[in-house]
Amino acid sequence: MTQNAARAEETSANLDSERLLPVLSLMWKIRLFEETAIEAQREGLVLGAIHPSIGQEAVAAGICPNLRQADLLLSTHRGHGHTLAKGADPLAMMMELFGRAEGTCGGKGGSMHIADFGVGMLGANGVVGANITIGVGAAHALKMRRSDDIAVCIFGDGAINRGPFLEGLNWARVYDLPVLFVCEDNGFSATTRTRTLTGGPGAVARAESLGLPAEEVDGNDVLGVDAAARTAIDAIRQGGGPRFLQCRTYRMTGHTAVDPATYRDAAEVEEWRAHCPIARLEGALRLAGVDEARMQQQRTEAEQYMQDVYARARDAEWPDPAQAFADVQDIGNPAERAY
Amino acid sequence: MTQNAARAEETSANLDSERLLPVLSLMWKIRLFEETAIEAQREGLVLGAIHPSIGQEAVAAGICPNLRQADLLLSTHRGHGHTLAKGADPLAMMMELFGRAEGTCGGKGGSMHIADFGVGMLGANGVVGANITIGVGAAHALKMRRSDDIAVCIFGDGAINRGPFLEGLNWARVYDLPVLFVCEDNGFSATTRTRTLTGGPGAVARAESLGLPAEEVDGNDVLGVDAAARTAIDAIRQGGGPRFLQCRTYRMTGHTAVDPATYRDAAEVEEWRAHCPIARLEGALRLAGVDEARMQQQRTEAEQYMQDVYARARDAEWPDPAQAFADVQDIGNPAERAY
Amino acid sequence: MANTSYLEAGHRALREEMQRDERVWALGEDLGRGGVFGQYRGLQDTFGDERIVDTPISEACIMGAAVGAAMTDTRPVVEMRFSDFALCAVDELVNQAAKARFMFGGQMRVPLVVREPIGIWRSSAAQHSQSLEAWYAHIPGLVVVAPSTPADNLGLLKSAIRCDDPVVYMEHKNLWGFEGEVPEDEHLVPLGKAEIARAGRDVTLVTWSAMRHASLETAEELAARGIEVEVIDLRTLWPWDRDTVLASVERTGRLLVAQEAVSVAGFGAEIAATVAETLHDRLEAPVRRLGAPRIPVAYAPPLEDRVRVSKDEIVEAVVGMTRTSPSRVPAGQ
Amino acid sequence: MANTSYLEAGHRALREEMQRDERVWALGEDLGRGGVFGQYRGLQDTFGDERIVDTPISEACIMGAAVGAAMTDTRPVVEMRFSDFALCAVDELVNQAAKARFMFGGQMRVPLVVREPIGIWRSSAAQHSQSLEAWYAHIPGLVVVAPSTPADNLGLLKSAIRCDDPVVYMEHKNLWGFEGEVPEDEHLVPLGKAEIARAGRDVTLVTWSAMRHASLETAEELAARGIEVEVIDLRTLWPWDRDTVLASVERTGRLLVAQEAVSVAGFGAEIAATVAETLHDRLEAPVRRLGAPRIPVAYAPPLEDRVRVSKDEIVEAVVGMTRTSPSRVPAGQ
Ligand SMILES: Cc1ncc(C[n+]2csc(CCOP(=O)(O)OP(=O)(O)O)c2C)c(N)n1
Ligand SMILES: Cc1ncc(C[n+]2csc(CCOP(=O)(O)OP(=O)(O)O)c2C)c(N)n1
Ligand SMILES: [Mg+2]
Ligand SMILES: [Mg+2]
Repeated sequence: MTQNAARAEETSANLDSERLLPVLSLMWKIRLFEETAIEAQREGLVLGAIHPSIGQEAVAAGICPNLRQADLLLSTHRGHGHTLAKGADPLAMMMELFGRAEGTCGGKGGSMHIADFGVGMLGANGVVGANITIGVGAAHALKMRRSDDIAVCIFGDGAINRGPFLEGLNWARVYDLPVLFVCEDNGFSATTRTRTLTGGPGAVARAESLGLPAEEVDGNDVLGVDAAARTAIDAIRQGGGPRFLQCRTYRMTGHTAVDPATYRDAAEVEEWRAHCPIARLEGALRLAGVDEARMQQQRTEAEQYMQDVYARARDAEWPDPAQAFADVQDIGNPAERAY
Repeated sequence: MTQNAARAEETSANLDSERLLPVLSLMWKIRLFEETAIEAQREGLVLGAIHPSIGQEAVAAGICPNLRQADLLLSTHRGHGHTLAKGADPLAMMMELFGRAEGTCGGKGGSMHIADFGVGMLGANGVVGANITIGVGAAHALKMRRSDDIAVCIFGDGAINRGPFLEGLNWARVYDLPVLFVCEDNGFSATTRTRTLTGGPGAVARAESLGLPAEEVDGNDVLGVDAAARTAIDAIRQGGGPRFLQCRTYRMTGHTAVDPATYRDAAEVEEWRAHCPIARLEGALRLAGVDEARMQQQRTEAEQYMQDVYARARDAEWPDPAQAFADVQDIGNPAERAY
Repeated sequence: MANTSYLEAGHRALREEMQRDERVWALGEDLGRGGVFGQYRGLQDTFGDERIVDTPISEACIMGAAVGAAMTDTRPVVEMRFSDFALCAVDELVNQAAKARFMFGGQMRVPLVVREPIGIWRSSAAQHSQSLEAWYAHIPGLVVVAPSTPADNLGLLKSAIRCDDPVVYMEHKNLWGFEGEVPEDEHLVPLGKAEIARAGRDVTLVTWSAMRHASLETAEELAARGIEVEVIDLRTLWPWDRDTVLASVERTGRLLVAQEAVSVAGFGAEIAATVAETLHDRLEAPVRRLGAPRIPVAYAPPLEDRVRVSKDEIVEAVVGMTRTSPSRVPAGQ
Repeated sequence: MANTSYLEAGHRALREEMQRDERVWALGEDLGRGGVFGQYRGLQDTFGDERIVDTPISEACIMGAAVGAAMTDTRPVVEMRFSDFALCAVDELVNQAAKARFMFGGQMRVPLVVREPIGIWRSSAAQHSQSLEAWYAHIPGLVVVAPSTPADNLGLLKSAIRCDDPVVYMEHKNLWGFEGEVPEDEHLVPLGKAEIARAGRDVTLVTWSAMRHASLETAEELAARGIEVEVIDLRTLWPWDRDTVLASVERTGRLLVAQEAVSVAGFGAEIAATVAETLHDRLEAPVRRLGAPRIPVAYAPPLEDRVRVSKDEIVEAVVGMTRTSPSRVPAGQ
């Protein structure tokens, strides 16, 4: 923590604002994408459950800009931010939430199954922890072909109590795989506080016990996440084997967009609101002398963009029902309507 | 380790030979039971695979004599020793290996599924690691009814790479359950060295990362195992929550009785033979002034006993084929031959 | 009688059984908050957090611990949230719970209930919509129950909790809000007994879970056209009520199965095969199954709908079967 | 042609495919030592430990890693040792491998083969003897293969490795030492094509895996009694070769299925139901299934034997079916 704090200060002294304005822009993009989606869900346009990451944007925005497009990302049910940060098209994603033909997955997956292989995003996942072993396998393949691309696997604090956490991290260590594990620790496993369900000191200790260098950072401080991620990613890319990063953060919404989250009190939520990762980055940029108008511009542009995304997604075509029978399998794919 | 060594020495100074002669006897019982079973398998009397624990007897004999009959034990595919040490009848066990009607499980289970609920032995298991969560559940039930009985769950070093290890230990910590986990570390996961498959420092570090007090002992030193087990069991019984013990040992046979174990060299095996846990206990007893004849007697009695067991098991009845249809379930139990 | 929802009926069943027998307890994720659908609302206040246990996200351990606790003289009710997540705990259910009593020669039993909500529900997509009852019907040692009404959810869940065998109890997510009359007094429904939900002379329509309702509505429509469909709600899939089904088909001469699950290797195949084996000469039309095509459940409604058995299909099938000359065109696969 | 064992044929298939395509690799426990049955003997020497990978005892991760690696342009062959242990990895196979291509809108494929040895074998008891092919046949997205001869194990495993879909490849443990003629040249057997292992006019006997052999032997015995049985070895259960089966029953008018798996909700039900649905009017006797009773597999031979379908039962069933008036007595359950 002290190490992080020091690094963060150092970073803030010589802030590279040209590199960070796009990060701010990305955070607004995530925030506004999800606010738009929540609003659209109220209107009945988003069809299934969505798990917003509002308040957690610094994790996605701190990690993914350090990745190449060819690096591979595996995410969770709460994956919009990661996916956007990896470079997926917001319009295609919104269309996916709306179940439309031109959605990222042709309307077949919805929020919990967004993937965009074109930008190295290998999928959200509806099963907690399942992305860990899949991510490990992707890293295994990268290593087999001597690529210096890496895999990143992001999961929640709840996932550290599932077996695949142990099996996957152990595997990554045994084969020295190029993979960064990120525990996006928002303190909750759905509606229950994770600490009441978790033995021992937590994710970092567990990762270390499995032989992985592990670090905890303030997950609402995008500069800190960025710095830690960069260090880790460089080391992994140079063949240093798997690493682990825990980012402590908080989700400002309920578990799903319709969860009123009555299991936590307003004071706690307000306290975290004061640590809003976007406001914090803006504060740092302000200190570094960045013009208020340029910052405002990031937000405004993102707002306009998402309005456009919303409108276009709303008007997009539904998938052809015949598509229900496509892409099941090559051998033994069922013929439409015949069963 | 130093702590153990000190404790072992201290113990050896005032060896309670009256308590330890039965332990020696138990170790011979285990050794000879398994030698008899291996021989019987060569003759075709043991029907399925058996996984001998020859060389590992100090684990069973160090732990189980510290248990009450009402304490609960969960074991593995390599469970003969544990089961005998918990008090199961060797004759019934041998009959089970021979598939006979009066076997522990009526001939339905065989070596990998021996259980004797009458003495608190809740089952070997054919699935590596599966006994961990079941043991945790047994401990959960004990705690719910405010019993001061405890559960003990023994598994191999290979099992620490399965998810249930993490899920089970975490669970035990979260609910503060009365359970002792014992990793019987013989260095092999079937025919592969476990260290090549295991990231990080190993079982103790993993257990500690999950919040369990954990200790490693020399698993071929029954005095050390006994002392460590006693301390742990007392603490657990007094409500101290789960604990973890790793016992390093070595199996003198192959993975199964028919595995020639060509994957390790003779020198290594010989080195371990010099650490034979039975010979070591005899050495300690000898130093403490126990009569050679009384020691020899333990072996001779066990030999005679197992000869008798063998003969009676060989002549025992086969199960009635109709028993194949018994004890499947109450509701919807199939009628014989009708399907 | 009181009007109660399917969800409330399950809630009442658990509450009553926990009051009756203190060995009964429930474990699963977020139960303290009421469970993911509210099925456990308020129960932790009543019974404390030792009997309504909030668990880590550890499906394998939830199920495994329930097995161990069931062997140790308690009666756990396991909540798996979605039957899809129970796929993280199959060893514990199938290799352990189902086989322990047998493998250990009858020394003990494993009286646990695992609640595995099934079915298609509002764009839940492929990992939250499966109906895998056929899997568990195939496994010796397991009882499989799939209630369709509030009264049955009350009476069957109570019976399941009292049963000494491991029971896979599959509520349908789309029925939580479904309301119906429920007896106010103690109400038990025996496991293994089907209900003839509607009598009819022309076609026996065997169904279970949510499909009961579409089947009954369709039967009414068909009655208006002069075709009397007998609708049998199996309620329990293992053991299934062969006698009731066979007696019905013996009368009607026609069997149609309507299931929400994938038809290929679904439980409907067991029923259709059994009827064809047993009553071949009585059949006035070939047996017939309706079920989902062998495709995953998609998110977008136009695609999701392709998985559903529609009332139109039921009508078409029934009408087809009651025509004098049965169709001979082989279906594609 | 060379005489080769079933095990050697599988070994050769993997070796040839690994030579042909460097993206193919295998992972599982103890593969460096040759695998639990010796199926991988020597392969690590040839291909190195990066392509024949010894894994931790982590079935969930073995399967999950294979899914991730298959999405990342490699072609993993997963060894599960016993199909029973694959129950520790069901989420990875059923929720992930089978559904990924569909859920993600066809962006990629998951070309993996999971070898899951099945079947009853020498007192292996309840946790090492299961045949769960029906489960996977029920899951959209999966291909299911169950070879019965050395030539098929060569040709089908090669095809499975070349297939872009996830394939559940179920070898039978009791067949490892089974020998037969195998072509010395490149030999591929197409997935989804049954083999008419023996032609016959009186009864169509559909079978797969080890039951093929008992079926063929029984057919010879019956031939001596003047009954000609057509034995169809399905080889692939999904997609199963409906056309071949239906064409055969169309000729014989009688269907018997012989399977080693539990009959209740086994894959035989799918075949019997399909035939009954499709060819009702052509049937000269009711369809019939033989399979294991719904009990776990016990250890002691007298009990283990009760699970096996015996040749006597096949004879009895065939003779029963070929009598003029088919039996009408309902079977118990
Ligand atoms: C195996 C499994 N169990 C349960 C669930 C239901 N579930 C969905 S999200 C969630 C909470 C996950 O918590 P965490 O991993 O911390 O991620 P977060 O939601 O906080 O981002 C749960 C329990 C699931 N999807 N998969
Ligand atoms: C889940 C599972 N995977 C694989 C196996 C096959 N298997 C049986 S014993 C064994 C080795 C277990 O090693 P360890 O846990 O160290 O126990 P040991 O045999 O050394 O006593 C393996 C891999 C199994 N029984 N269960
Ligand atoms: Mg969380
Ligand atoms: Mg070992």
